[in-house]
Amino acid sequence: MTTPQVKEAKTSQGKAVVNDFSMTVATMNGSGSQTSNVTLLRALFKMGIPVSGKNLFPSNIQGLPTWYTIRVSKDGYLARRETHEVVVAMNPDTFVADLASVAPGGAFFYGDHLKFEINRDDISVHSFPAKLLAKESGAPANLRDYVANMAYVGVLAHMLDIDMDKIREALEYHFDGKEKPIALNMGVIDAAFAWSTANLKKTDPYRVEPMDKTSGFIMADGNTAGALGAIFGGVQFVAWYPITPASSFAEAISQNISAFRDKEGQDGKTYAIVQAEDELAAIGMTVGAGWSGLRSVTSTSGPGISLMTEFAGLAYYAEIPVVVWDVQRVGPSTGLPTRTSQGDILSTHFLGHGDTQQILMIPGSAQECFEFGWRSFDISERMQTPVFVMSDLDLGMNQWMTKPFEYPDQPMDRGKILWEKDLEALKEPWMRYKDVDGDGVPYRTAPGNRAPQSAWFARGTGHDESAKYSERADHWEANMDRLVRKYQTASQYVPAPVLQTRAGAKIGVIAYGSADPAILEAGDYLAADGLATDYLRLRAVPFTDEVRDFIAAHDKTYVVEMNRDGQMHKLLLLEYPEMAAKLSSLVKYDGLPLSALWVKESLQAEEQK
Amino acid sequence: MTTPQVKEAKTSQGKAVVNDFSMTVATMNGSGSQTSNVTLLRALFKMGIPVSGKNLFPSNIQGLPTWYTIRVSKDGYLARRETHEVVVAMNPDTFVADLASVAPGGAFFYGDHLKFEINRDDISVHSFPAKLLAKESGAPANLRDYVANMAYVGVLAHMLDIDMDKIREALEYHFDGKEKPIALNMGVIDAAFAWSTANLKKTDPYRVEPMDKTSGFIMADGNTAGALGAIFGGVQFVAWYPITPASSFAEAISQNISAFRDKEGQDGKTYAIVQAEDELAAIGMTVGAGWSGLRSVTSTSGPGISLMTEFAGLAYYAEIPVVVWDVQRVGPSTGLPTRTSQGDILSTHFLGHGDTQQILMIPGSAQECFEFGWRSFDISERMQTPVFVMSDLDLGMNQWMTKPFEYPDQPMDRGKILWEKDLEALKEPWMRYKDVDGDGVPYRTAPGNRAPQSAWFARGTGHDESAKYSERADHWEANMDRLVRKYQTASQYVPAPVLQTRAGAKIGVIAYGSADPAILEAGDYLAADGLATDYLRLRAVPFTDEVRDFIAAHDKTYVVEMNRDGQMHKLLLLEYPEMAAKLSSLVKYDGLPLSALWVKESLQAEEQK
Amino acid sequence: MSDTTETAMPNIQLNLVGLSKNDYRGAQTTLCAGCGHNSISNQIIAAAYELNIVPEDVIKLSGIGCSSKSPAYFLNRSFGFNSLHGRMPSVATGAMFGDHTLKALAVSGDGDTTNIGMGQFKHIMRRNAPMVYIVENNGVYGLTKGQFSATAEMGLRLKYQGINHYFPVDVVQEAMASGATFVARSFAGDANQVKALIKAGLSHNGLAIIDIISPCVTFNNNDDSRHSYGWGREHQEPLHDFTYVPREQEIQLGEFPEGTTRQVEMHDGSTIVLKKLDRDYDPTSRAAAMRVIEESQDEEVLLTGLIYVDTERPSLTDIYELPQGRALNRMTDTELRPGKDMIEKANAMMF
Amino acid sequence: MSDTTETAMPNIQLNLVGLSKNDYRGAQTTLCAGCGHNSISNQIIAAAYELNIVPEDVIKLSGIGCSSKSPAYFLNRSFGFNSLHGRMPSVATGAMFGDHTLKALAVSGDGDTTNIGMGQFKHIMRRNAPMVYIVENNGVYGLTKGQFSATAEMGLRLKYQGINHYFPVDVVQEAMASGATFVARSFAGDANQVKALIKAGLSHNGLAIIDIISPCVTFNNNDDSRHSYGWGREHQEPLHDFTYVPREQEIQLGEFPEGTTRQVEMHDGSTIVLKKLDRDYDPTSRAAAMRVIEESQDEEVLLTGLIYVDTERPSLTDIYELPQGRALNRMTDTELRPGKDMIEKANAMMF
Ligand SMILES: Cc1ncc(C[n+]2csc(CCOP(=O)(O)OP(=O)(O)O)c2C)c(N)n1
Ligand SMILES: Cc1ncc(C[n+]2csc(CCOP(=O)(O)OP(=O)(O)O)c2C)c(N)n1
Ligand code: SF4
Ligand code: SF4
Ligand SMILES: [Mg+2]
Ligand SMILES: [Mg+2]
Repeated sequence: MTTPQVKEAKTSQGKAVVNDFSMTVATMNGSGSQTSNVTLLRALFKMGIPVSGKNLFPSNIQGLPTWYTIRVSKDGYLARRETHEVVVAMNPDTFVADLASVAPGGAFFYGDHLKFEINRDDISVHSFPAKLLAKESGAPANLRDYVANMAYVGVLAHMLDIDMDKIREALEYHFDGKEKPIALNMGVIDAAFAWSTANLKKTDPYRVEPMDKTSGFIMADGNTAGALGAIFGGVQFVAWYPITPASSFAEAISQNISAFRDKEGQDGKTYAIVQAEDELAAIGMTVGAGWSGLRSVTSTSGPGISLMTEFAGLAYYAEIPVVVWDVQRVGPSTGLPTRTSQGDILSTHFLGHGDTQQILMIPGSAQECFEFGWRSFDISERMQTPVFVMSDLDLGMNQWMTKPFEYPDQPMDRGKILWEKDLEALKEPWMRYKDVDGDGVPYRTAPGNRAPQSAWFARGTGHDESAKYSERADHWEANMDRLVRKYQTASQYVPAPVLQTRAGAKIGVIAYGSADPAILEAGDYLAADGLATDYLRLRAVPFTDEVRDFIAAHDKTYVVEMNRDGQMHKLLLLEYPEMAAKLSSLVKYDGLPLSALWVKESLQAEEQK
Repeated sequence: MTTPQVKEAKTSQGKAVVNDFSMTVATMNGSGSQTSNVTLLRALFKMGIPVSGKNLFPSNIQGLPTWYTIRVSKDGYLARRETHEVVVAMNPDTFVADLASVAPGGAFFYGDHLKFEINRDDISVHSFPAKLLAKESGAPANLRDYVANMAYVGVLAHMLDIDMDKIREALEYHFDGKEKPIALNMGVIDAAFAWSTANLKKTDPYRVEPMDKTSGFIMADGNTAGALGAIFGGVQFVAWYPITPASSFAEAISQNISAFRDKEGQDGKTYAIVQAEDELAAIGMTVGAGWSGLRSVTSTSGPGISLMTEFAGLAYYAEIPVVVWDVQRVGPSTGLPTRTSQGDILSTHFLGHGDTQQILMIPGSAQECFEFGWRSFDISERMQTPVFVMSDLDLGMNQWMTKPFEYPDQPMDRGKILWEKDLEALKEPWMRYKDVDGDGVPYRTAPGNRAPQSAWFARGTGHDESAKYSERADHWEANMDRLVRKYQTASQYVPAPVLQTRAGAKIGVIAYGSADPAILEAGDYLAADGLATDYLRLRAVPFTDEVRDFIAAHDKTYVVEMNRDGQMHKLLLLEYPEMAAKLSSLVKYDGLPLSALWVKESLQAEEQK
Repeated sequence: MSDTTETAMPNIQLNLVGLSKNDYRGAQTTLCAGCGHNSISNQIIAAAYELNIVPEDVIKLSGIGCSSKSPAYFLNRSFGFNSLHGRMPSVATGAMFGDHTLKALAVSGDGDTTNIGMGQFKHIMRRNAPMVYIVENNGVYGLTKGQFSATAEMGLRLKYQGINHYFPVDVVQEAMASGATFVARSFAGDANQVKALIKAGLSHNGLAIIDIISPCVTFNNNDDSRHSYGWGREHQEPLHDFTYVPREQEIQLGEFPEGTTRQVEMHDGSTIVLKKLDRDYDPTSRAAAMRVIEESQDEEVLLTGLIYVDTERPSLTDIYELPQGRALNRMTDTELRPGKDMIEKANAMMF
Repeated sequence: MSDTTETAMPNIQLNLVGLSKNDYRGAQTTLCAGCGHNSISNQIIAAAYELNIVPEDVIKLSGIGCSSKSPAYFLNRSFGFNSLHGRMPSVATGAMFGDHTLKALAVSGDGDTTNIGMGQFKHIMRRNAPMVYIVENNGVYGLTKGQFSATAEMGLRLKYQGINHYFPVDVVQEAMASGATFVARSFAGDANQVKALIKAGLSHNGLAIIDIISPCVTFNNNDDSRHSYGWGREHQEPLHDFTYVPREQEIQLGEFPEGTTRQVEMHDGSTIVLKKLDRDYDPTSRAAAMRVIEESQDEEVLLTGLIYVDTERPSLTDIYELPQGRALNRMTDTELRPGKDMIEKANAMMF
């Protein structure tokens, strides 16, 4: 190989594509590549370039193909793209497909231990001696396999112009300042950078440049964000059972709560976290804690939601506040445990036999995960009912560029709970299930209250206003009617949708959750193509008036979502049957995050029908 | 007391109301009154008079108020009526309310051990010495309390003109011809009849007369009927967990299957029935058995349905035939365990996280319970998916006059199952999840099949057409699309609705299940009041074309059902959003069977809006 | 049973916290006359009254079943939760964190605990949640009309149910296997022992399993059934005479002569005095407990008494290092929500 | 482990049913290199091959977890069902009725079995369902990345999980309490014993629990952890030397000299020969089994071998009086549907 003036060669290309491409690293899981990938991601973010990182991983622990995609977007588009301009191949099992996946004109890098034929000439192809570099960097033999992946960080840093200082910063963050691992990894990166400088010639146009588009942003995954939000929400009790992709929500609470909540001189903890034996027990514990006056939350995914059905009905009917954090993955059944979905909307809203209407909150960004982390407690305690926060794998586990978390703008709302002095102040005798305020929400007391007559007996069976057992038809009906009123009241408390409007738009788009970036991006493309759309991002069920107005105001509204049956579309139909003709469903349910291209093309195709 | 010519006194009244009233007996549960009540019911039925019997019982075992209502209707109306013309009070705890409940002009009977003030003079009131009669009949001391209730049978027999031979026949049936208990009970009845003849004077107009309106009918409860249907359907495996009001379904299979299925010289049983440790295990066993090629069924009620959610999703997705018999009771939660409801429609149709659409079959009579008992296996095996039979407490546990059970008019449909010789005959290699016929339904094999390559690995995770594990997006989507096709195919197999039309009707009524008698009766009243209605009784979800046509053909269609949220109305809205404006929801959810009066008045009230 | 007459007495007796026995009662029972569960409710009432417990200091929990209905029939002034079938342990586990200074008293049935509830039953014992867990054990499902439960003996024949073919669950053996720290068995027909064990259980800091054979007179009370009054009376074999001595009351030495008794000091300072009967049984030995349980199965006796106790192991709420004597559910917003400055820290954690 | 080399041999060895070992393999494992579960899969393959089982005569079942994935990696020619987390026992129970002439072989994990699956695990043992039930026990949830399972020892500390505070579940003790009729423990590091026990289990007519300590090399393999290779190798204490003698093969008397062995005859005519080690252990005695289990807990040893066997109790499918050698799922319509005349009888039952 020659040693050309690489720097010049790269930058002198006229058609440079700066800060606008996707790169994918193909590795095996359990091979330590995650450190390399997030290091790249962080370094780019710290260079001020909008980025998003998405991990496509298999449902096992070690040895199967995994892809990590980083989208670099000067325009701040963060959705998944369907093309990859830069691809790094480290896994023999997928080499052929990875090579094929590079967009024409793109760049392909691979570890030189992979011996495959290169059958493309429309892209730049480079191999690099990953294992050798790991060895030469002086890493101890037993760690070499792990740090070998750092080689591509160094190579890419050189070939894409990633700032090495930022890479170091990223490693420092990752290893919490511990110099040993930082040096170990940085050693390989430096070696690779040097090797690349010496050996590789840039022939593709993709590169990065510092900009200032990430200041005022942080990068976070939704699960950690939600966990921190819960901590700021004063969470007191967590019961959970491990399940992908929800585990990291509860684990992030465990790992971080002490730092935020344990204060000097405090006489004990203000919280308890229990790993339950299964989801039935997790929700049962959460319900018990909610009944006893604690802010309590459990986290799970679809299979766990299914197992929580009976308790969800009990909590709805006995009016116990609990928060359930559902990080959705692909179902039905065990499905695709490591793929993303919005498939639990319908079943969760109707969760429980008999007539139930559960409240859903749907965050659309990591920042909102934080916000809903605390706000879900307020709503749940205010309404005395379960609140299901519907996150998903993409939002929960991937790295999102997001606005910084904001300190709660409202004091904690503990709802209508009465302690001794409150009861004393009452004029009328307190009755657990009486609709004193006409909003359907009764007053409650909690164990430990020593006031006479403060105790009540919670049950899932028919009861009168005093919570006494009753099989009377009129008691039952009156109580069920009150629950409807309560649900109506809830629409005043749940977060209103977020609106994005364009002048003259006659077409509306409704979407929610992690679909957000793809919709935003697609909206720009559609507008560029001459089709102005307005966009309403739902953030809760029940719907608020804005939703009705939005649908009414548009000739046609597309409900875009990631499930097969158009589940939110269905709920909208049920709420607004009179506007049924205006509502159209667009669905994608292959387990991958939505892409703007798909949204744009599907919508255009529908419009052309 | 005088001994007037009672017989004459009664029949000589000009305004006699013959075979058209309701009578209610108020007792305590666990007091043995059920024998008395069904004896009355049977005797009336054997006199040729259309009757229905409904038991309103509490959720405990002994000592709480229980009411048994027999409706006697020369017109063959079998719904619950809201008035009771003849009331028998045997329970001090409800005496006052029972007395108040008698329709003006009606008759009130009570055991003379109840000492209460009689504050009404608009009805006939009679006391009778129940305990004394039991004693004088010669019943042994330890049984006297039980047989005391027979006293009202004798009194009513006399006062209402019930045929004493038919009463004896009824007892003979009840005690399976065992002379001792028959004599014991008949002794009290005879004594009471004689005492009544000697002491009571008929002053109310209500009485019965033989007619011939019950020939060609039987009386049956839906649970027993369904159980027998399952036996005729060749049921091979039952797993169940006790729950009111479903227990008697599985128990009736247990108690009767041997008589129908064990044949002389047979080398073993053709079935197995397992009482599982809970509903999760019950459905799990049923799924295991369904997978292994057996016709398998489990029975439960709402709480059990909730617990079956995860398995319902697995069976839907792995395509395992199982039948779940849901005898609905009032929910949400434990609710009113001994009251009837149609409240599980929505949650069962969507049962399972992710995108699921479950098939529901909804019987509307005991005869249909029998039919769906066998037909549900045919559909479930044909479609390779769970089938939920949505019965309810009223239909399942009460006595219904119904057409006799009919022998299955079709041979058993085992669906697309391949054994060794079938596989041999195939031209293409068999693949478990391949849509060979374009109807969405693949071919399956069952354990024990020794043909090479017949084995497959069932799983709830993503799989390709060969049932091999796959996380590929295209595999997942293709499979989910096939499941939609399969669901569409199901509408060709599920029972079509039943139609009742009236000339010139512009208003339609859609109802289902145990609402049937009230709708039929209300239709007559409405017609008499000048409002002709057509009536479509749904028998399944997915809907068949008849449903669309029906809604389309009427100006307005009322969906009448027994739940709060108008659950079937919602499913119809989702299926026919373009006709949303034509659909109206009428709901009652107080746990009592529908009455024709309520249906008529609610519908009229809506029409007048 | 004798309780009912007591209320009729003109002079109402008040206990040390100034309450009469009436203050410990609940609603009128709706269970069958003669049901073992009613006797147990009466002993719960008596035990709480005699222990001078303030009812508001107790939470009562249950699942679903006749047995699980009974919390409505005692301690009206206590908060209660009649939860889901088989799921009381999880609800109880969460509930006890609300105010861990309260005592938790749970009642369940054999079906509720050993059939549908087996998993939660086993796991709450592993966690040593501080709670008295009474299993009202009748071998059948009373409320659904007499089907076999998992504690029904093999070979039991019931009129409508046929024969039970499955190996029975032995509640105390399960408790031992799962590390319960207080394991006792009793018989509803032995009111005194039931009461003494409940008192001891309420003094225990950890999970106290009390398996009480409580006949279902309606569905499983034939003399040859292991859960009948008849069989219980015939086959009961107490491990010891059991006396509960409250903290306040000093033990009279003469009362329990040297060598014939063992004493176990409970967490709250009370003492259990076990008077030897046939043998000298040491309830702090796991091995001894396992042995007598196994023997009682072989010999088909109804072994009753305190089978095992471990007063050392920390309870669930101990492990969680909750504030001393302060309830979580009384924490102020300021204690629960990190200060405004902390939001910086949260954001800094991200990148 | 040595299996992999065997396939490379030029002369493929066929067993008595004419199959090579390859016919017993499954798909390529996706578990971690070194995972104990892989060794067990290999021994299942070897046992089935050596027992001359036709793979089509086996159904294989599992729940969810790394362990529960493993049925995909053996016996490709057998029907299999990878069911739901913790619910394998119920699926297996139903499945074995389809064709009760088949052998059922189930694999589960400690989380699958003793956490979420505790209830079903206990109840399938009570029913004595004829099945080999292997628990691949590593003390953690492998597939969800290393959280504690219920078999983790108290005090175990893991990097991201902190300390386990709960009383551990002992699988074999649970099996004894629930009346399992074949109870064994082994260690994935002891391939021979694992294989011999699987063979014996497959010869048993009833539920055979085989608890195999199967290290998770990724999340719980520190030498001081009870589920590590290191600890297992250090602390394994076999109850006996275990030899499985198939029916076809006569026992050579000289091979097992009088007095030093015990023999247990299995349902299918095979024999298990137990050679005494330190003690003369009688695996047909419940009391002995309970004792050694309790002792092994106290002494912190990994007791392995056949702990208990009862060859007499009828299995679940025996109880149900199914046809001899004929499968329910092969019944004809005529056998299943009552004749036309029977409809009269049904109607006559009504009134
Ligand atoms: C999920 C669910 N399944 C079934 C039932 C019906 N059910 C109510 S009580 C009961 C059994 C109770 O038995 P046990 O716990 O022994 O109490 P007992 O009535 O004998 O005191 C059952 C099965 C229910 N309420 N919930
Ligand atoms: C209902 C449900 N909850 C949670 C999960 C997530 N999950 C998958 S495997 C597993 C634990 C498996 O542990 P174990 O049985 O010990 O198997 P191992 O991986 O250790 O072999 C869990 C919690 C799930 N699949 N389903
Ligand atoms: S049915 Fe049995 S358990 Fe229930 S209340 Fe009656 S006697 Fe007690
Ligand atoms: S994570 Fe543990 S249990 Fe799972 S495959 Fe790897 S070593 Fe085995
Ligand atoms: Mg019971
Ligand atoms: Mg494990």
